[in-house]
Amino acid sequence: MEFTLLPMQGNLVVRIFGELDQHYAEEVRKAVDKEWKREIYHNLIFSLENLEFMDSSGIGLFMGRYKTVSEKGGRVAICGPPPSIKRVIELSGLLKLMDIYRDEEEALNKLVLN
Amino acid sequence: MEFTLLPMQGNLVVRIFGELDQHYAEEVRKAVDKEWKREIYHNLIFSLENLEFMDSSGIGLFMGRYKTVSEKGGRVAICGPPPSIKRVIELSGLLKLMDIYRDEEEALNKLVLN
Amino acid sequence: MEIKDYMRLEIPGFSRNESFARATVAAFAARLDPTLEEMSDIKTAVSEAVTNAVIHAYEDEIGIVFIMAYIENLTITVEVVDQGKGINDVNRAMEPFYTSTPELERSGMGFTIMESFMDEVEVESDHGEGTTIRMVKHISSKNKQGEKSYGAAD
Amino acid sequence: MEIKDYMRLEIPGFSRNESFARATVAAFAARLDPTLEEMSDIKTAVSEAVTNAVIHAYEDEIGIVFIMAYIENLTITVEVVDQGKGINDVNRAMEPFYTSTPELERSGMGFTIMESFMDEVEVESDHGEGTTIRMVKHISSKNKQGEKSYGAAD
Ligand SMILES: Nc1ncnc2c1ncn2[C@@H]1O[C@H](COP(=O)(O)OP(=O)(O)O)[C@@H](O)[C@H]1O
Ligand SMILES: Nc1ncnc2c1ncn2[C@@H]1O[C@H](COP(=O)(O)OP(=O)(O)O)[C@@H](O)[C@H]1O
Repeated sequence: MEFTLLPMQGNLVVRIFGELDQHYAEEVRKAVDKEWKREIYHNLIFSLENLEFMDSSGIGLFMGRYKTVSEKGGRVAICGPPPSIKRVIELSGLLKLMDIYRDEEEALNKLVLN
Repeated sequence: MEFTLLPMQGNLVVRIFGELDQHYAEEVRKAVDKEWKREIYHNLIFSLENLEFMDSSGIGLFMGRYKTVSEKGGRVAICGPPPSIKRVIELSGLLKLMDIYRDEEEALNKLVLN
Repeated sequence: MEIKDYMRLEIPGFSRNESFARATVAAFAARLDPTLEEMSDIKTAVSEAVTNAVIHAYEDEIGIVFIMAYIENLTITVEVVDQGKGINDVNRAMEPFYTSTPELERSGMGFTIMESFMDEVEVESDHGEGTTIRMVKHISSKNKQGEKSYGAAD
Repeated sequence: MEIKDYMRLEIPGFSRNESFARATVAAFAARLDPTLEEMSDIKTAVSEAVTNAVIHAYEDEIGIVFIMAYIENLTITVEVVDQGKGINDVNRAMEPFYTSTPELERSGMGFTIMESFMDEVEVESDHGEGTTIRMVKHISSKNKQGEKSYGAAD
């Protein structure tokens, strides 16, 4: 697992690569929370186009960030999950809390419009 | 593991792909021996450019075919082994019995010249 | 006596072994030539069960996790066994969104994922004696070519 | 008590399990971030030892093969254990080119490869009680980046 944090149009984009499980979710959580605390971002976008595996630890990660971000009036979006990961997300009811987009571009456009 | 048998300029070329161990060496042996029995080939060439793994079962396979082929005055050549497989071949002393070439083209040219 | 095709893996419950465990079961399952979707179902379910053993069964200590898999015809059965604290109320534990450790950011979806992605899930648990999760998955038979595809596993 | 990083795998000695066994040890060894060459040395040595258990220890029946691996610092130790017929004369067995089964087209190079590709090889064998092969490999320390590279293993 690897990940990168990118500021994009005032939002924080988190690109995650490889396999996301409980062991690695912790790493991502710490880094995202630290960056988010700078209070310079509007929304948070998880970009999963290069994620190859994810179990429910990813759900916990997204839900946990949803709490912090929505407290400040921001939104959380997910983009580009491959089919197997999309099924985990759908099952979890996460889509009641956040939107899912095809790719980063769509996510950035739609978040601005809303 | 997969393999293909190709007649080339009167020689039999055996291209082996993937991982060659004791489980699969047996399969290759049967197919090569059956084809060789047609008595229409001069030499036998093992083409290992796409082989990813080989243990001493490969050595046994090459040595066994050396016996059958040299009885009829033919030669056995090996071409294109990746570095890790080349080390197994060198260790086995096989190069006293057969030559090693960069690729199929070189093997075919040199075998014809000799 | 015919010997079944099986594997049994024992590992200490370090969280970095979660990926090793699911990769090993996947490499074993590869001989059934499952579709990409079936394979990812198995990996995800195994990851949930092994993660539960690592974080719930043993909490702060490192205990041993056993993973057994066996194949009969086109069916793979996977058992994940721990000797940890056990589950008091299995029915409640299996409810969607129930988690005893929200502070670890667990979503409570582990069992729900196992049940959705596998064809059968059974839980046996004794307080203080550990937990056994047994999961069964039937692999579709399209595309079978005997042993051929197994080589592609590694 | 500190728990070592280890794995223990049990499989029936079907020849198709040779590739599964070496792939599993390779996936475990990946956390040491070995070079490609070191990785292929380990895979080849494990393949030799497991193949010997499959074809020599149990001959025509299917016996059980145990594969244990553990890591200490940058050293991996692999043990391959069978409960088969044992080796009468270990010294002779380890000679290059010695094989008891030329009819199976064995080259007699198995032990020679294990000894060349690993840093230490020990053989314990009792007639009728089985054989244990213990192999040690030290991994070079260049290129270490902590845990990072482990994710690339699967
Ligand atoms: N192997 C186990 N040992 C002890 N308790 C467990 C085990 N597996 C699950 N549990 C309990 O069942 C609950 C629900 O599990 P699960 O659905 O996987 O969700 P989560 O892991 O997100 O909490 C856990 O929070 C835990 O209390
Ligand atoms: N696990 C084992 N159980 C019984 N005999 C063994 C075992 N491993 C090796 N041997 C004996 O040692 C000999 C040499 O082994 P090896 O060097 O691997 O060559 P090969 O496998 O090609 O015969 C074998 O032919 C066999 O007689």
